[in-house]
Amino acid sequence: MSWLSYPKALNRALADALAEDETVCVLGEDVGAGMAGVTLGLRDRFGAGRIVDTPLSEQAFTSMGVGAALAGMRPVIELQIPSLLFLAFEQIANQAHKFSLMTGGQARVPLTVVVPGSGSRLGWAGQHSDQPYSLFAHVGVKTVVPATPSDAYGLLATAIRDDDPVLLFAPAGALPVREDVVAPLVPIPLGSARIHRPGTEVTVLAIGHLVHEALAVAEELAGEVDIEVLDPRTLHPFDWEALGDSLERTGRLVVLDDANRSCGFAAEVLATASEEFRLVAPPRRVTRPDGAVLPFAPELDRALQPSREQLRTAVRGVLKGGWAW
Amino acid sequence: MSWLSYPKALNRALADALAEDETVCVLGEDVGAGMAGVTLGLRDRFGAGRIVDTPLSEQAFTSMGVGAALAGMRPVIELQIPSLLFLAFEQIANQAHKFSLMTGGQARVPLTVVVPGSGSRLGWAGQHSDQPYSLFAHVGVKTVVPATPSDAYGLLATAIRDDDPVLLFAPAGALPVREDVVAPLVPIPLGSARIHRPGTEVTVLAIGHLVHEALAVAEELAGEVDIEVLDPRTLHPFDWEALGDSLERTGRLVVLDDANRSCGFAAEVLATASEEFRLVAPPRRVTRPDGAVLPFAPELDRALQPSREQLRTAVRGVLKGGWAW
Amino acid sequence: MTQVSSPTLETPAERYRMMRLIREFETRALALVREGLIVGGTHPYTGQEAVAVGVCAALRTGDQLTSTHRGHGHVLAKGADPGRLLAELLGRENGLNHGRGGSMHAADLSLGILGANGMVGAGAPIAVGAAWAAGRRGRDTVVAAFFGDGALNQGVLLESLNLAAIWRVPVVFVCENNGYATTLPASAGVAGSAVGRAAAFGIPAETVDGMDVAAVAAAAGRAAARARAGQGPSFLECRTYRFEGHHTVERRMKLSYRDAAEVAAWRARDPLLLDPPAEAASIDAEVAELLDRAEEFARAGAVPAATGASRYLYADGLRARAGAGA
Amino acid sequence: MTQVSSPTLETPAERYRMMRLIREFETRALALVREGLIVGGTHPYTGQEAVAVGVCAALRTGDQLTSTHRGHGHVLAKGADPGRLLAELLGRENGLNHGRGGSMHAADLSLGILGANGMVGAGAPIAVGAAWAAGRRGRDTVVAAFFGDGALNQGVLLESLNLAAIWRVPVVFVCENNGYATTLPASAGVAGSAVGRAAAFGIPAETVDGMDVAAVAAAAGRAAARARAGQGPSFLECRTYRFEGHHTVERRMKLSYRDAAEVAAWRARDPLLLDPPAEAASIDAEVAELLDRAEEFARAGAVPAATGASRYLYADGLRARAGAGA
Ligand SMILES: Cc1ncc(C[n+]2csc(CCOP(=O)(O)OP(=O)(O)O)c2C)c(N)n1
Ligand SMILES: Cc1ncc(C[n+]2csc(CCOP(=O)(O)OP(=O)(O)O)c2C)c(N)n1
Ligand SMILES: [Mg+2]
Ligand SMILES: [Mg+2]
Repeated sequence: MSWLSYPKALNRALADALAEDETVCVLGEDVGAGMAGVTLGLRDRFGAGRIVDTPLSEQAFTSMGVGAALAGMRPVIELQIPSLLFLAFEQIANQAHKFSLMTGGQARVPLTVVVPGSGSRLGWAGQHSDQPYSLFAHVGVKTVVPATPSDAYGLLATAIRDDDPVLLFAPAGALPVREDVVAPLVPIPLGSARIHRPGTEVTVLAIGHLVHEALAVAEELAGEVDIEVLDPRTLHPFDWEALGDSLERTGRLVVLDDANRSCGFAAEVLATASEEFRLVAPPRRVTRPDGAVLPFAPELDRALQPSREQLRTAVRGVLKGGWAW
Repeated sequence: MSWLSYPKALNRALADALAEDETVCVLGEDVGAGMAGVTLGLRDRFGAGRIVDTPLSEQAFTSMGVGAALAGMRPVIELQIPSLLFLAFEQIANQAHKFSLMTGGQARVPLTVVVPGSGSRLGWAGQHSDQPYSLFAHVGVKTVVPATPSDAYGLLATAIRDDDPVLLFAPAGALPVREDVVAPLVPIPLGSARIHRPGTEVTVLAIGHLVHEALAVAEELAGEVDIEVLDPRTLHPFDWEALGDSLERTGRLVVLDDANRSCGFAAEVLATASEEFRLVAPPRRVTRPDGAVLPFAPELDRALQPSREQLRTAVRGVLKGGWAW
Repeated sequence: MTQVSSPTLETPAERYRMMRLIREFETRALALVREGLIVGGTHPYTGQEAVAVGVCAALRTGDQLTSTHRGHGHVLAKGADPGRLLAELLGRENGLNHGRGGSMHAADLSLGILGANGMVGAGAPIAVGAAWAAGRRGRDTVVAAFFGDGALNQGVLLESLNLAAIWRVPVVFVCENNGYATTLPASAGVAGSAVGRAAAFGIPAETVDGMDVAAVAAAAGRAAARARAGQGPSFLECRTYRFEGHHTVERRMKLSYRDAAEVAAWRARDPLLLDPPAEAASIDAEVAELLDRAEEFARAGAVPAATGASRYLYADGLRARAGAGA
Repeated sequence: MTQVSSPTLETPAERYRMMRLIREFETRALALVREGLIVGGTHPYTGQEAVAVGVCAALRTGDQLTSTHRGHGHVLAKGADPGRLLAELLGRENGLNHGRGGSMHAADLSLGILGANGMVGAGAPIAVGAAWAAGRRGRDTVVAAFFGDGALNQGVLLESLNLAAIWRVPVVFVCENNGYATTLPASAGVAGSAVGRAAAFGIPAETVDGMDVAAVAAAAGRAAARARAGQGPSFLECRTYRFEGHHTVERRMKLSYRDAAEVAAWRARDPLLLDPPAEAASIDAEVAELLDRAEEFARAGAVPAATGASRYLYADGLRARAGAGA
């Protein structure tokens, strides 16, 4: 194979699922035209009956997805921007997520929601730059944040086949990533982490596009410290075993997470690690600030996103640190 | 003064604010009749122009509150059940919360949202039993969870006077609490914790109605361990100083939190404590399970809520524990 | 999902019987609330029976419905077993949802009952989705979406009307206008009219006497026929009344939003008294006996074991982390 | 909030001038996008000028409006300083929002401009709330809520129509029907009609030629008068067209949702060509000069210091915890 872009990987996963299973369909705004890249060319191939352009009615068409799922389909919903999840929050968190338990196992809701560009896109400002995956991990919706094209393919493929609602965040920062794909693209199970770079001294757990930042810093500091870069790939269910194993080796933890700090996913990782795993020094996290709203001006927008400089400082901090008491 | 119930305390805070400031008004479903208790009698006293019964349009009337706030009022929105927050999530997280920053400080949004009964009410089942305060702490909305009638009065009084949106959760489990109020009821600043019971060996940080559970367990175990019960009262902003001081004394932490586990508020407390404070043993938290949906049957509903038994186990666990490495 | 047969509700006697069944069911449920056995109370359907029965008379096996917080009538009229519904209200393993849903989430997917719903208006887009899926798959399924007058002001419901209209989805929207959303009179909450709202989306809409089961059945029959003929959605406003309070808890509150004369006037139009069949007395007796057995079945149900509290959380069996360590 | 005077837009020349100002502003903004100085691009208002200007002609100082993602026209027509708006698009401290909002959140509260908004339909309930508040406080303020045809399908917008109607709130709902929501034709998205939808809520509604500023101003004048007379909301559907793509990024994409003939037909109805005043040439020159100065002002603005990235997050100055320790 050859160079695969991230949006193309999602596109291919969708196309393969549509080709394979006629109960798969796509609903969303401008999916016919493929504005977000993810559905490009699919209407021509599969028809407007399966690649459905919706009016701007996020609540209703998301719940339509639930109804269609109850009726035996596997709908994929595209929500153009992350804040559309706020509009459809009730439909995802309170309907889709809860149907299985509330019906005592009668209902399954194989609904996939794809956000093709979460987090900052410079210049999109306060309402279009959130990274809200932690909200859904809290609610308990299966939540996936692929960092690479092949993971994007594999996780979307699995998400569509999963019998529960799954939310896939494609971080805007990861969309430019291209990968020289040699092995065939295959489904990747939810809840399985990936070690991008083995290391012995510090575990850096990074989410989504920040995996690539972590790798860059790890290379940069290679002479100074041996960093393991761990990508959980799915936030819920989370691969706690992989984290535990990594910390068995390193004993030191830094989490790099583009979400707001308070109650963000990094908090969960630190909490569980401090409860359950071997830590020889206080862990650290690099996140957005509490309650962050990204300002428009690019300089300010960037200033609120986790940076390599902050990661370097955190890594050096955990290296020096130890339980002082 | 005399015995004050929790709903009556909220009712009094509202009445005092309405009497004092003519820009205060209340919008919500059945607030005229005072179905939830919080607004009982207010329409008779202040008129239907200020205590406004709304149609079932949570999105629109919440955002109306934003508009009215921009126009100089201090609206209080009552949302009957916690899941109505999911419907109005966009309006709270993406509009109300962001207006100040996005307008470069031109706009202030003094909006208060009150949920008069969050968490389990036995028999209300999956869609009416959530405890979603962590979501809003993550977003960065000022979030208040009073445990006692006088705190309910004082925090609601402050919330209404605050120039930012504030969300007040009255946990259903705290509504039956009555208090023999001797001192006059006064506003309580946001971001100030309260030590309900000083102690020297373990800090139990408990939220909302669980403060009372923590106090009961602390008394019960008094011969065995000296527990400090700390109530943060506001989750955002959080009184980190009070937590740090408490851990200086005890070095051991258990958090008792009715939210879902992953990315819940307890995770934030453990994360920050492990990063920044003195801990002589791994901390613990007692929460709902990951992704919890409360089943209808009372026995199952109770089984998913944090219990005294779990708290006792956790306290004994942190007492025994120590950093093993 | 194997489809279980829906009841036939073709004759006046069959309809009367189903209305009586719902009435009796609600009466017993009320007693069980008072007894403390139905925890959390219920939203009684008493008074509105003709709507559920008239609409379900137009539905066939394989058709589906979405219901509301006030759902017992819809669930029974589509054929759910009264014993299993009652067991559900008692939170028992032998309940429709194994005690996981209770009154507000009662469902029987094998009968096409996609669930009562705790959120006002939330069932409508689910109905649209199910009907759209059936249409796409070439089935002539009809889906009925029940909701109250209060739901007319929910954004998601209005969005759903639009989607159903543009895509000609085989849905029958059934607005049970009982005059109030809890304490708010429909006249104070709904600008314009229910049918005017639907008509604005190009949906054929009519108002029907919701106390008259034959009138409801006729209108629902026309709507269902349109849906099966590929002519898309229809909208029925059924004018009705709830004889009880909004929720059983209301019995313990002093509320004055409806006056006694109004309640009496509507009670005089009780759907069960409008046109009872000759054999009413024997039907009543048969229903009473059936509900005796149902109640026995429900009371005998096992309380679910606490260890299964998170069972069914994920359809694929994923087990969530517990809320506390060992 | 001290109120700054709104511009007068009474004479044809004043209206032409404002339309030219908006057109010129958008032309320069486009150039600045290409130059890479406006990061994130914009949603050009080009073609729709008559709507903003016609509606704002009916507004007075003290009146307010809520705008959309395509907001430059509304913001300018209500009197915002072009230099400060342009500076905002460049992300400068001297921008309307100190560079914190950009195109999609441009606001000037001193002029009653409650903000462009990134979420379709989200401005409408804010407008209703502001108008309701003004009404309660005995002011005869009118609030205009601008939105596109796409917003007609947003639940919150439909909910807002209902609230405005039942409470007779002094709002003018202005639907700018430019035929498309991004790539979706209004005909494929909107069942029924825009005005039919408003009328269903009992709101007086009319369709007006959105390329004719005089027609828009007349209709908006009637609507504002009704609002000031306590007669509640009105609804205008302004038929218009955007001459550019949905967003500047569209220039780099191959999209085929509109055909060239359609674009040409609408361009022929350019509001600036419809009925230009005799002094058009001198107005054009004056506007060009004004925008030269505006651009100078904007380009000279300081880039905000990164240390102030979280400034204004809370109105009371609460400082949020940083995203990384020291
Ligand atoms: C979206 C939403 N808002 C509010 C509530 C609380 N609530 C439950 S039932 C109800 C009234 C519903 O009125 P209506 O739709 O007319 O149905 P009815 O109760 O009359 O059958 C309210 C306010 C809710 N469950 N969901
Ligand atoms: C609620 C919501 N859904 C989707 C989007 C993404 N989006 C931005 S503008 C737009 C199209 C809006 O169409 P319309 O309302 O007709 O306004 P126009 O762009 O034509 O001016 C879309 C889909 C959004 N910002 N908000
Ligand atoms: Mg009703
Ligand atoms: Mg448009």
